[in-house]
Amino acid sequence: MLRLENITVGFGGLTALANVTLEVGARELVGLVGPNGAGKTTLFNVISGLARPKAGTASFNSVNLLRKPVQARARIGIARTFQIPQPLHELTVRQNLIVAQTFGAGHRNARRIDEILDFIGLKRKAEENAADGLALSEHKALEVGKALATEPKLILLDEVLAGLETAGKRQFMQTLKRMHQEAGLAIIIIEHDIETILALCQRAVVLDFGKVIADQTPEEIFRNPAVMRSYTGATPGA
Amino acid sequence: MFELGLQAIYSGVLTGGYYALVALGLALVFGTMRVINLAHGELVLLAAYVAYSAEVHLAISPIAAIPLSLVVVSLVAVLVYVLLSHITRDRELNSLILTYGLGIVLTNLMLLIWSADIRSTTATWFQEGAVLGDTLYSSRSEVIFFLVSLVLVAGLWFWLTRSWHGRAVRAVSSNRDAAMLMGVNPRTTEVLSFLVAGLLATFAGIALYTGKTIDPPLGHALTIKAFIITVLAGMGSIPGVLLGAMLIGITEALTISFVSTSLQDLAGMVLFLAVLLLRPQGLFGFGTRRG
Amino acid sequence: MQQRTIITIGFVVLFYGAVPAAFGSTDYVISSIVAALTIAGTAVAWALLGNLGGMVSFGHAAFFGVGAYVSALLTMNAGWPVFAAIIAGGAGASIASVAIMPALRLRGPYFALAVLAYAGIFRILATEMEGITRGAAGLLSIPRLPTILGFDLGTNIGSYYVILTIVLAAMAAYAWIRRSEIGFALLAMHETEDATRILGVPSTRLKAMMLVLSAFITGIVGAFNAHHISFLDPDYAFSGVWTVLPIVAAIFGGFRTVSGPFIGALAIYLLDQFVFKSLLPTGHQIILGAALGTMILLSPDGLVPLLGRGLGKKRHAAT
Amino acid sequence: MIAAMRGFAVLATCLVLALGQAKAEDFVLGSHLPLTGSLAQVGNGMHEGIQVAVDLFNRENQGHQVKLNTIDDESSPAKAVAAVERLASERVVALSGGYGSNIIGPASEAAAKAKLVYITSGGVGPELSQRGLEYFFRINNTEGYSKAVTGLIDDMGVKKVSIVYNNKEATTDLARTVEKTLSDAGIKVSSLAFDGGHADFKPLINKVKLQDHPDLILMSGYENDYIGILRAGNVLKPDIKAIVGVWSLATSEMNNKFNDLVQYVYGTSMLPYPAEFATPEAKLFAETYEKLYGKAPDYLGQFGYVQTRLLLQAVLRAENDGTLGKGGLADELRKTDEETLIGRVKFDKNGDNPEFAQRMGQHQGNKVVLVWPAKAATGKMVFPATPWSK
Repeated sequence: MLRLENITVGFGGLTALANVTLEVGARELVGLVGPNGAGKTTLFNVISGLARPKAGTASFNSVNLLRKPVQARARIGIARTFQIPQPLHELTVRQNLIVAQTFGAGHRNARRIDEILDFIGLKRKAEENAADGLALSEHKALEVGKALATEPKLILLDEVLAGLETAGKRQFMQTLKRMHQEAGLAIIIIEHDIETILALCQRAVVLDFGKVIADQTPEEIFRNPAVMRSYTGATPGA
Repeated sequence: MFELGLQAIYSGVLTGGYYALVALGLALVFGTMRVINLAHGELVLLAAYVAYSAEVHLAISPIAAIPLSLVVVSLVAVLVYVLLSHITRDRELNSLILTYGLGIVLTNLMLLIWSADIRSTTATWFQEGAVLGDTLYSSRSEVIFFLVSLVLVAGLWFWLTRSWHGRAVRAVSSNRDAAMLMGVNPRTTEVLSFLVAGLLATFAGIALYTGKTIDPPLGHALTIKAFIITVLAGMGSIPGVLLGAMLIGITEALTISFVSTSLQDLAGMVLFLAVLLLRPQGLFGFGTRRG
Repeated sequence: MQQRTIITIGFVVLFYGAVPAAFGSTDYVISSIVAALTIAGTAVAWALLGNLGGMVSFGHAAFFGVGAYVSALLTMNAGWPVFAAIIAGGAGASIASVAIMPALRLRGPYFALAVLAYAGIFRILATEMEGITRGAAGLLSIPRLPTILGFDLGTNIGSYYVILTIVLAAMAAYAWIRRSEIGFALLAMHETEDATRILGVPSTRLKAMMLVLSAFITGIVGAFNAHHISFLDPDYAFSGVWTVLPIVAAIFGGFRTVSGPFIGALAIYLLDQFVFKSLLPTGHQIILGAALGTMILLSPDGLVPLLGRGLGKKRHAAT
Repeated sequence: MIAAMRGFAVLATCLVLALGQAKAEDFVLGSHLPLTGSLAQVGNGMHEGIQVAVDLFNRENQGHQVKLNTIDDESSPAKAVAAVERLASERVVALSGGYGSNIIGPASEAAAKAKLVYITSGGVGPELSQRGLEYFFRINNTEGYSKAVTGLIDDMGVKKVSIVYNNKEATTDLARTVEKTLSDAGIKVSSLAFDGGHADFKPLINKVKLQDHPDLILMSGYENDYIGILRAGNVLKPDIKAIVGVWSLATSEMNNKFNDLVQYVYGTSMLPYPAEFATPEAKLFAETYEKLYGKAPDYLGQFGYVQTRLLLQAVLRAENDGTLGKGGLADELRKTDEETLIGRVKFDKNGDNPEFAQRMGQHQGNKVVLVWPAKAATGKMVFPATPWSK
C-alpha cells in the first residue's frame, strides 16, 4: 500500500534520512523504533507531506505521493498524529473532529463523530475547548480521534503513548488494538517502549542516523545486538 | 537619448541614497525586533519639522539643527518602543496596527503644530547646482546627503558586525533566549536599535528638509517607500538597503525619462510586488516570508 | 440561543424601525449614518478576512474602488440597472482579488503591505486609463439608486435601508461561515496550520475563498457608495480612508466578533463626526489614532468583548 | 450582542447631546471647506477670506449680523455632502465655500436639493456649471485662467512651449485648455504629466531640456510642485526665456519664503504685491485680513472674500425686498454686476462668471508686479528672464 524508495532528506549540511526504503501493506501494524534524532518523525513528515525529500520516490496505492500537497494526502487516506498534541485552536473537541471528517473524509456524518468520541473516551468532554480543557492523555486521544475522523487507510502514530501513566497506557493500547482490528487500518507507530512494540506490532523497523538498520519481527529486533547497541546507547534507561 | 539616460541614472543613484536614509531605520528595527514600525516615516518628517522650526525661530541652519532634531526624534522613538513593549500577544500584527495608530497621531500632531502649509528650507545654498563633468546635474543637498548615506550605511554595518553592542543586537534578533543566556539584555539592545533608528531618521529628515518640500501627510508615503525598500533588500541586509534604494531610485528616474512621470510610483510598486512574489527572501537577503 | 434570537430581532427592529423614525427627518444625521454603515460594511469584510482568513489587509481600498468603478461604468456606459451593476461591482472586486492571490503565500505583515502596494497600483491605473475611467476628472452624476414600488431609494433614507441591508447580509454571511466547518477550519488554521492541513483542510484555497468573499462584499459597498454619492475619481475611489477607517472600526469594535466591526464603525465614525470634530476642528483624526493604539494595548479584542466582560459573560470557543 | 446594545446606548446619548445646538443670530452663513486632509492648506486660505467678508459685513451693517458656521469636509465628498445637509438642517441662509471640483460637485447637488444657494471659487472645471443647477454660482473658471496664461504667452511671442502638469483634475484640465488654445494659435506645444507630490523633478525637467528645447515652460500644478520644478530648473538651467505657473505661485508667501527661487517667474494673480489697493473697500479688506491673520491676503483669501461679499450683499437685498425666505436669493444674486477685487463679476444662466479673467504677475525682487493684461499692469515684464538666468 505504502511504498517508499531511497528517500533522502537533508537540512543544510545534515542528512536526516538516507536512502530509506520501506513498504507497508494493508492492515499491517508496524513499529518504528530508533534513538532520538534517528529520523523517525522526519519519515512521518515525508509521508504526510510536511517535509520534502531531496531524492527518492513515494507512492500510496500506486499514487505518486510526492506530487500531492499535505491536505491531498489526507484525502487519499493517510492520517497522522503529532508527538506534541496539536488540538485545533479555538475549537471544541467535537468541532475538531467535524473539521477532520469534513475535509479529510469529504462528508459529514454526525453519528460517526459520536462513535469516535465514544471510542476515544471523550464523549463527556465533547463540548470543551480542545486547546485548554483537556488533560494530556485526553489530548493524545483527541489526536487519534482526529486521525480516525478523516477515515484513513493508513495512520501514522507519533509517540501517542509517551508520557502516559501505566494504566492510561494499557487502556490506550487496547484502543489501538481495537482500532486496528475493527477498522482494518494499516498503522505505523513510533514508540520508544520495547514492551509496547512487542505487545502491539507484527513487524518493527529500526532507524539509526537516518538509515534503516533492521526490518524484522519485534522479537528478532530485540535480539539483534546491533540494534540494541544503537538503541540503548542513545537512550539511557530505556 | 544617451545623455537623458545617464542623467536619469545619476539622479536615481542620488535619490537612492536619500531613500536609503529613509529606509535604514525601518530596516534596522525590523531586523532586530521583527516589528515593522509604520510610524517611521513620521519620525523622519518630525526631524524635518524640528529643523524647520529651528530655522525660522532660532535662525540656525538645518545642519546645525541636527542635534535638536536628534533629541526630539529619539525621545519619540523611545516612546514608540515603550508602547510597543506593552504588546503581549500576536506581536507581529498588533505592533503593525499600534504603530499605524501612532503614525496617525503623529501626522495630526504635526498638522496641529505646524499647520498644513508646505515648508522647505529657505537657505538657497543647499539648492545650488553641483555639476559633474558638465553633464551630470545635482543639487548640493543631494550630493551631501548621498555621502552621508554611504557613511551611515557603512557605519551601521560596521556597528552591527564588529562592535559588541551591534553583535548583541544581532544576537537578540536571531535568538532572544540564547542571547539572554549569553548575558545580553534584550530590552537594552532593543532600545538601542530604536535610538539608532531615531538617529537615522533624523539624518533622513534633514536631507528631506534641505532637498524637498514637506507637509504633514508626507510621513505615510515615506513609510511605504521605506518598507518597499526593506522588502527589496531582504531581511537584515544593511548593504541591501542601499542597493534596493538605488534600484528603486534608478527605476523611478528611468520611468520618468523614458515612459511617463505619472507612472513613476507604479514602476516602484510593480518592482516591489514582483520581488515579493518571485523572490520573497528579497534581492540581497536570506530568511523567509512565506507562511 | 433563545436570548441571542431575541437580541437579533431587537437589533433588526431598532435599525429598520427606530433609527429611521428618530433621525429620518434630519438628513445629515441619516447621511452620516449611511457613511458610517459604508465603513461598517467594509469593516465587516475586512474582519472576515482578518479573523477567518488570518490575513490583515492594508489595501481594501483597492476592492472598494474597483467595485465602485465597475458599477458606475456599467450603469453609465452600458445602461445596466443600478442593482445589477452593484452586484457586478462586487464580482469585479472579486476578480481583482484573484490578482493578489499569489500574496496569500506570504506571512502576515508581508501580505498586509503587499496588498497596500496593490491598492496603490489600482489608483494609478484608474488615473492613467483615461479612456475608460475618464482619469483624474472622475465620473460625475453617476445614476442614483432607483425607485422601487414607489419608494425612492435614491434619498438618504432609501440609501440607508439599502446599505443597512447590505451590511446585515454581510454580517449574516460572516456569522454563517463562522459556524460552518469551513469557519472552524479557518479559525483553527491561525495557530495550528500544519495540524489543520494534515486533516485534509486545503488552507490556501479556503483563505483564497475568504479573500474573494471579502473583496466581493467590499466591492458591493464601494459600488453602493458610488451610486449614493453619485461621484467618483481615482483619489476618492481608492482613498486610503477606505482602508484606514474600516481597520480602526474593526479593531475598535473587535474584529473577532461578528458584531464588533459594525459597532466599531458606527461608534468611531459618528463620535468622530459629531463629538471629536467639534472638540478639535483640525486634526481630530488624532483621536482615532490614539483610540486604535489604546485598544491594541488594553484590549486587542476590541470594544465588544470589553463590554461583554463587564457583563460577566464567558467566552466560549467558536461561538 | 448584549454588549453591542450597550454600546449603542452610549453612542446614541453622545449623538443626541451633540445635536442640540442652534443659536439665534440674524443670519447664519454656512460653509464647508477642507480644513484637514490633502487640501487643508488651500481650504484654510479660502476660509480666512470668507471670515473677513463676514467680519466686514457685520461692521458695515449694524442692523443685520451674520454668523459663519464652517464644517470641515476633510477633503471628502461624503463628508462635504453631510456637511451641507447638516448646515441645511441648521437653517443657514446660503453656502459659501467648497474646494476641489470633485467635492464641490456632490456638495452643490446636496445644496440644490435643500434649495440653498451655493457660491464657490474652489473648482474651476467647466462641467460644474453645465449641470443646470439653479442655485449654483461660481466667480472663476478654467477659461479665465487659460485666457490669462495664453494671453501672456501670446504677448511674449514665443514659438515653442512645454507644459508640465500635475495629473490631478484641475491642473490637467487647465493644461489641456491652454495646450489647445496655443496650438490653435500656431505655437508648438508639448506636454508632460506628472504625479503630484514630492518627487525629484530633475529627470522630468531634463527630459524637457534635452528633448523639447522649449522657449518657455508652463507649470500647471500646486505649491510643492512649483518649488520642486524650479529647484530642478535651477540645477539643470534649461535655456528658456520664461517660466510660467498658474495659481499659488505669484503670491506674497512665495515671494517671502522662496525669494531667490521664484525671481522672474510668472503666475496668476489678481493683485500686485505689496498690494496696492485702489478702492477703499479693498484697503479695508487688506487691513482687516492683516489684523486677523497677521499676513497679507493671498489669492485664496481674495476669492473667498469676493464670493462671500457678493453673496451677503444679495442676502441683504433679498431680505430688504422680503424675498429671502421665498427663494429670492438666487434671483437677487443673478442680478449681480460689480467690479470686485478679482475684476468684474456677473453671472450667466448657469451661475458662471463669463467676465472672469485672471491677471498675470511676475516676481521681481521683493515684489509681484502685474504684467498682463496691459490695462491692469503695474509694471513692465522682465523678459527674457528666469530665476537661473540672473
